[in-house]
Amino acid sequence: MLDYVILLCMGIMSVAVFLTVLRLLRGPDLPDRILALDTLYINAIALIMLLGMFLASDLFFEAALLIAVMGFVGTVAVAKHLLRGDIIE
Amino acid sequence: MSRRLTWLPHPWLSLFMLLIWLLLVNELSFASLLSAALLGWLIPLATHRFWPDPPHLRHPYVLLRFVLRVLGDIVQANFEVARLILGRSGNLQPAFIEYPLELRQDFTISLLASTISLTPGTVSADIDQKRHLLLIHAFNVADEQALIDTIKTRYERPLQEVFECSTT
Amino acid sequence: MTFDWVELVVAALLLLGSLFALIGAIGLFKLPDFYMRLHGPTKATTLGVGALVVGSMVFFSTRGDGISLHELLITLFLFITAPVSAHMLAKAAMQQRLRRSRRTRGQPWQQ
Amino acid sequence: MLVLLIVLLPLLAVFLPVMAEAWGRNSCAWATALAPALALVLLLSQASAVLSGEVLLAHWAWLELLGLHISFRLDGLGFLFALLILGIGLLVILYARFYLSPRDPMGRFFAYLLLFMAAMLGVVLAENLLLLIFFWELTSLSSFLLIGYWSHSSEARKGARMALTVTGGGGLALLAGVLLLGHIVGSYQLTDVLAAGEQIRAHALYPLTLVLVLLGVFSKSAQFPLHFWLPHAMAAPSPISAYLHSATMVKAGVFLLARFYPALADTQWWFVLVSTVGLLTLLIGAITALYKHDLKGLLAYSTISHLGLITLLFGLDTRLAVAAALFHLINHAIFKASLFMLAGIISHETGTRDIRRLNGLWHFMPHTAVLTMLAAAAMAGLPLLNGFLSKEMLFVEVLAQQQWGSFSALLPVLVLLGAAFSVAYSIRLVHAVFFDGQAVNVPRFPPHEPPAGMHLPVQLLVLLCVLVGVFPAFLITALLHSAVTATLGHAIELPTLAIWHGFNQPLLFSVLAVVGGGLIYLLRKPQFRALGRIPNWDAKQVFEALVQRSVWLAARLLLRLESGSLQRYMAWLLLVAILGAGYWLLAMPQWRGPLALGAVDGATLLGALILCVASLATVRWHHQRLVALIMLSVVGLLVALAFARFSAPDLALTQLSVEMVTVLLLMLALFFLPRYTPQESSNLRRWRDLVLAGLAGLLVSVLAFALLTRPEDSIAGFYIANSLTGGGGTNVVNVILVDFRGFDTLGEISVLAIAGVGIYAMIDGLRLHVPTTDALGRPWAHQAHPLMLVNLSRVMLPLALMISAYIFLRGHNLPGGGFIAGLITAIALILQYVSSGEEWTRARWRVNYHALAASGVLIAGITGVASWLLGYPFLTSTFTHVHVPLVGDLELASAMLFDLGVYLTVVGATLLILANLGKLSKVRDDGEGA
Amino acid sequence: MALLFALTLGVLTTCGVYLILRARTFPVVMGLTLLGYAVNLFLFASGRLYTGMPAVLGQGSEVADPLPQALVLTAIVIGFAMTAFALVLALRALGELGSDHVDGRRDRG
Amino acid sequence: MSHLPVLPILMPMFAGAVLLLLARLSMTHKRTLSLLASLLQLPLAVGLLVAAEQGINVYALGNWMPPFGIVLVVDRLTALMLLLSAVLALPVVLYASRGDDALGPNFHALFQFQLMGINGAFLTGDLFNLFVFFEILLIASYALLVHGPSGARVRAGLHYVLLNLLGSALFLLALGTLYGVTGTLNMADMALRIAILDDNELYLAGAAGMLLLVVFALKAAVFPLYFWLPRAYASAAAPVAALFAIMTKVGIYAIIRVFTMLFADTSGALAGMAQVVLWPLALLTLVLGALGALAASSLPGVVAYLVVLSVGVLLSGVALGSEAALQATLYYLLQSTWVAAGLFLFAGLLDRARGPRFAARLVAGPPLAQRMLLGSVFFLGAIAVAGLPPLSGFIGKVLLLQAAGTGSMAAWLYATLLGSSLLVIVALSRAGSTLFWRQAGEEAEASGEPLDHCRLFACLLLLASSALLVILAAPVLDYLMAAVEQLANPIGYIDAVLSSVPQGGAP
Ligand code: NA
Ligand code: NA
Repeated sequence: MLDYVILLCMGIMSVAVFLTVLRLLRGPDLPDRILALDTLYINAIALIMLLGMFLASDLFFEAALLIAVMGFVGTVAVAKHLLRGDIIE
Repeated sequence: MSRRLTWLPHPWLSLFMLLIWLLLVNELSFASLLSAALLGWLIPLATHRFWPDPPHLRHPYVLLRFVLRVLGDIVQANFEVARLILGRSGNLQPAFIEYPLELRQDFTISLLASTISLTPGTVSADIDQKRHLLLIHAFNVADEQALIDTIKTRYERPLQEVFECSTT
Repeated sequence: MTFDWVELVVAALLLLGSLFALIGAIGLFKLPDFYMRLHGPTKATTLGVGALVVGSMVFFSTRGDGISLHELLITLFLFITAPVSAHMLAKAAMQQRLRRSRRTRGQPWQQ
Repeated sequence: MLVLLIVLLPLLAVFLPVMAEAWGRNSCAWATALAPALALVLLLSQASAVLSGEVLLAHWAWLELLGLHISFRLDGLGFLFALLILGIGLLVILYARFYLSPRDPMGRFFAYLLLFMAAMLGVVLAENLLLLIFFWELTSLSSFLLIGYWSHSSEARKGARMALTVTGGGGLALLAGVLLLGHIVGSYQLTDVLAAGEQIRAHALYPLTLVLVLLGVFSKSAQFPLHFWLPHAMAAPSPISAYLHSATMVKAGVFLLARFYPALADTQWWFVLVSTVGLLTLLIGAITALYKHDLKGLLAYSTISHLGLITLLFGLDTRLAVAAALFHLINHAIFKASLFMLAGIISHETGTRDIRRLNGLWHFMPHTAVLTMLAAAAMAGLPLLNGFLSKEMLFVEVLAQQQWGSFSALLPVLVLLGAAFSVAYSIRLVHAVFFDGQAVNVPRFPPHEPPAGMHLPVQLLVLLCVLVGVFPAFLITALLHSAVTATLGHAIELPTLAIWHGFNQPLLFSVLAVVGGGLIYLLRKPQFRALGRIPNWDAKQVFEALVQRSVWLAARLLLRLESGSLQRYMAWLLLVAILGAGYWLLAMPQWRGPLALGAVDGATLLGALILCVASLATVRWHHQRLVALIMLSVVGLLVALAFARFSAPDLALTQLSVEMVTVLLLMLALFFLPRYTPQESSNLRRWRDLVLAGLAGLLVSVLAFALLTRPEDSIAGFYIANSLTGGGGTNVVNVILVDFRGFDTLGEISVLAIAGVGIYAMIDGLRLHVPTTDALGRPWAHQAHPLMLVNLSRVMLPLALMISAYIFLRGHNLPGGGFIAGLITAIALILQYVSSGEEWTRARWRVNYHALAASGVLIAGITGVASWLLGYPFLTSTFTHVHVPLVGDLELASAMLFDLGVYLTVVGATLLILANLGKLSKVRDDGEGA
Repeated sequence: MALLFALTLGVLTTCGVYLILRARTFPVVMGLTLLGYAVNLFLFASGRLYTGMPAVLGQGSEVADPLPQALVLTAIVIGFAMTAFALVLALRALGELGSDHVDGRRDRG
Repeated sequence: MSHLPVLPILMPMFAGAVLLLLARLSMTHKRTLSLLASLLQLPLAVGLLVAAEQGINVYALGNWMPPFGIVLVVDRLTALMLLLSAVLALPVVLYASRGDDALGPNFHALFQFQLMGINGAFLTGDLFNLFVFFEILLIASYALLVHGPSGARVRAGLHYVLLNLLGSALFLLALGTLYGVTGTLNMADMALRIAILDDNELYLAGAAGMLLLVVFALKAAVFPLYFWLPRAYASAAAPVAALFAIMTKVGIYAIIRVFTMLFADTSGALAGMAQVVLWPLALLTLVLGALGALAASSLPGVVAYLVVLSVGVLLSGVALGSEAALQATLYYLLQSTWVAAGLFLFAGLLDRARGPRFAARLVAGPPLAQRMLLGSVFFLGAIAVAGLPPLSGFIGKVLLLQAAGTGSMAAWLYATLLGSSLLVIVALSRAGSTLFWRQAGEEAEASGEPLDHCRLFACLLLLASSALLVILAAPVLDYLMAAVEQLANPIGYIDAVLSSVPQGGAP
């Protein structure tokens, strides 16, 4: 039963990803795209965790964790770039 | 700026790190405790220079209560925002609100701003340290003052109690 | 039949999480201005991933390999970082002087 | 041995004159003369043996495989030439001692001369044909130096280059010819080649071989149409002209005709080619000589003409003609050398070589005048002088030849014409210079007789002209006989050499030549006028123009190819790769292999779609760089997800971290770079690029498809089976990285460290314009370090370090390892740079990243070396399980230490790159630190 | 799956190559990054595709081919080093030649 | 056991790392260290050369036996190439130590890493490891190329770097395909596996082989992939350009190694696949190199094109394919590398002597203090590089022409090689007479540096190798023949590699 639920959840997440990608492509402004990218990272975490559960494998945890870290660093850096141009001052 | 070089510069941080390590290795054994203690001691020691004025945790219990309250608020408000998002967006009343800060320490202000952002419906958009103002963007707010009051009582005061000497 | 009961909880949590993630994405997709869109993902995904994390914890803890709590770290991380991301994005948006919905009261600040 | 010495002595003595120069000019000359004198003595000591027909061989095997041996032969032909080279060489040394002015560096001059002499001796004495080429090219090189001796003069430089080009080029043709000969005969030894004449002439490659050899001959001996370099070589000092351009080097060509005679001659090819070229050269040279106003120019064309004469004789292809050719060769060497020396004396004393400015020198230089008259008479072929005898022989042979069929009668007439012109220019040489008015135009007045040392060699040579002319049989027969024998390969009966053969046809021709020459000279004025109207094209200018034109054309061609456009280079590279690989792919019978395609699930399909859309979006928005960068990070994220999806968690982790660092890097760079890419490519180029890109994509698709539909049979099983037992870890990927293929990893961290160092070096001293507004022209936000970011990123540091430690420690058994851990650490630190600034971070984190990266490489390397101590190869790993009370089993693996090296390098290099790049904005445009 | 994977690689390669053929350094570097992704995925695929069987012992009976994974890991890191170098070189070119054109051509005007 | 085979890689690596670690060390100490490390390469190379006479030396890194672990293989060819790099490195470091190394930071470390990469590429018996070493030598060369400030250097460097990045991508594509088809990375093992592929897989391997060829050809600088080279080499600092003289040879080595082993006669339809393609390209390269030398406007430019020309010569030898042709190729390879390096150093010397206003451009310059000396050195180098007697270029050229036989290939080779030689003579005599015979007017003041004898010595060391190669031609050619016979018999190599046994017990 759980397998089907997980698959269903993955389906839901796929829709979420799809919408996010639409925003990413549509913009219209840079902050919109960055926000969409950030959301995509979050969605990726969700998908990875679902995949881990689907495969009953614990090996995906680190990937999820790392996506969280990297998504943050990326978003902050691009935002800083928009604000100040120079990300390391 | 205190630049003590002690054997345990940030005890709370060390404890925090210890917990994190145990979470990471996902097991509780003597070996993992030992390594957790070791890293919990080493890493704050190695990075203490990055914490020029560490926050002083005065009332851990209040903090715990605060955290639980915030978590509850997050869950509750999430549903509310979900409803708003799924509903007609034409009726929404967004607003930029200038929130007068009572907190004075950087770290605590950051915590407050985070808390505000984490609870649905509000985002800390900017901080003005000179004027002691916090710019909040609210998703849908009818009464701005009510929102300010809520934040003040539910979040700012407790944080002040935990980390800062009460200025009043 | 405790096992089934656990499965039920996990399933509910996973569905909850996924749906909130979806709602966040919907918000991102349909809300009229950037500042409002900012609320979608940063809110909904905290609970979305949060629920997934709890679901996963329950899932792995009941597999027989001992309690699994490390997923909590993901949520911890997101809780620390999401407000900063949102803050930085809001500042960037204000610096870029993005259009905002006409119904918005108050003013963004000069950067 | 002795033959070798003859060549070697001048060669070894090359440095003597340079060293002796310090002791004065006389010592220098003596030092120079020493080696040739010794060599001459050695040569003469063999005279009796050689003249009696003996062939002396000296052979040292050297490069069997190449066929190149140190192998010399001294036979009659070689003896004759060596005698000329050494004898005239010694006279030239004497002459030059007085000719060179004190300003001219004498040591260098004599050194070049000796070098040339040795090369010449090598050519005429070589038994091995490759050795001959060796020396042949050496004569070209040394003559280049000699002609260019007065390098300040443009004439000399251009003349030298032209001579080198023509003779060097001829040498290359000769080389090809000799290689073909060697191929036909199977040996480069002259003895073998000469014995294989029949075989050579019958070979299909004979015509080609002959043409190639003749090209060498004609270029060196200045035969039409390769003659033009010789007059310009007259920019050389007169002793050089006397030596190289009359007596020796130009004779190297005809020497080859003689040397190869048994191997190559006696065919229609030979006859037609050699005699025609010889005749044309004879005529053109003789006629042109008359009209040259430069004294040495006249002599140069005369030389060309006489060389043509000799060539013609070889071409006539009869034994007696060969004898005549060799005889004239000797005679010409003697009188022409003396004439060049005389020309040198005249220009030396008067300051000019222009015949039109030289008049009436008889009164000032009677001695010189007499010598000139005698030598010129020999050149004109007047009786009692050596030139007369050989010219008689020429007439005999010309009149006898029948190979030209109905045109045979024409040949004597043409030769007579040449002879008449020869007489005419000889008269002009004497009359116009020594008589014909008063010496009023000469730059140096009054001219004097030169020092006796300059006259002495001329006197000796002129004396020889007379002696040979009067007592030919006594003086020359033996020498000539042995030379002819050596040339033909067998002895022949020579006609008696005597002054008087009675009234006969040749004598008539001689008389006609003299009379005709006189007439031509008398009627010279209208000829000069007529010639003056013909545009005078100077070979040197033509040659220079030709070279310039070639240079220009080459430059244009290369500019088209090497347009300096990277886009075109890239397109070439892609095109070549696509064509090369595509060729074999198209040859494949079937792209699709036996495996099923495999089902596609929805999430993967969506992922693939987003991957495609995001990469297309990167292209679509590449003009808006930041947007493209965001799209690129989407691609990176999806690639990481793909790795995770297809069972490669290590790769997913690495990809995520590397991608983040890359994005940070791109953003750091984007600050300085323009924010938008201008629209530059034409539509055509865009289409071309699109086609190329599409083909490249197709190529990769086909390769991937072909692989994925085929079963795998790989060595992977070994790693899986041995990972735990042999490498002590359960994460096979990590065990491969740090153990099975640890050497790759060592190389890889070296790459990272080098990149860091290289980037540091590039940033060092770099000044870039720092933009003051954003892409939309708005000023930057004033707050550099937002409070929230500062405070929360500090929390991130210990957290990230914790994760880093965790990833590092578990790497051997579970996904993770030094790389990923290093990258996480680096990113956590970079976050500090981003949030709090470079200075703030540097103040708290005083680490020399160079040293950090280096120590990583060192630790990894030393870990590898440690295995030597146990007698194992580099990087042999070891691990052990230690039981610690309470803690339990602990695995200690050397691979962990290696991984630590990896970790440190990654941290060091990444920060070296990013932190330094971050610092760049601190260096303001004006060079002041902000 | 094979076809999908192959086609995706094709698109990725096409995009990367097209950008590599642009005239400015930044798009070229982005193109190289894209191409790098494609190439890494390709190298990875040379060990064939596996679902849910990471090359970690003790997790399942069968595991993916670990060797290409190790190779790709090496290739990723090397690729990063190279990209970084190219990018900084582009900056240096900007500094010394005053242009971000790949041929160092100065912008008109 | 003997660890000799790994030392040519480790020594420069450790030297480079130590130089980085002790970055604050004085320049003198750095120079000493770098010189010492380079000097040690010589006995090492000789030792390996001697060892190679005894048979093929296989060193299994990590004690993992091939085909599973990475092996270093020292056969005669490898030993020869190591000697080539060792002899090259020492004079170049010596030259650089007289001041060129101070133009930018970390020259010596980069130099040592570059040597590490070059030696590794020669030594490795593993295809992926070859990729890694290629990357090492490339990244170091990127950094060295832009060593010292110069706009031209950066421009050329950008082209060089970006092209090679694309090249690296192609290399990985080829590697992936070959691994996917054969399932192995060890070259010896791969050769065996290619021999038993079915048609489809064989052609896939053929596609990969072509990609490899393109990558190597890019490194080797073959038409139409050499276009980046002239500007890059001509603009590099003198010692860097001199070191780069060996870079194209790494590409040629790789072509020889890979295509005599993986795509040998046993590979069915793929046998000789490289030769067919290389033949016309090599001849074109040869001709264009000569034309370039004629058209170049500076001495380094001329030498750079001569490097291109030498590539054409070498690859035409490879394309001829016979043992004699390969022998000629190897001989020519030795001499052309050293002489070109010597000439690059000389160009640097001249550049300094003439001062920045004239540099080594082919224009009349100021009066030179040591005109005779410099002129003579140039003359020697020119003779050597133009293939004129009595120096080694001549022998190399004759060997190659002899190896060509008399067929139509020979006709093409004769025509192009000899025709190019003539162009080179014209080019070099032009260059020489302009540089050493012509003088700019009186106003041209000498602004150059006085001649540095140490630099001159370094330059002469390299040029002298040409004479040495003539004197020692007989033993050298014997060695080369033995090396070529080893190449022609890949089974011997394969056996040696695959039959190696672990050291000690189980590790
Ligand atoms: Na006159
Ligand atoms: Na910066």
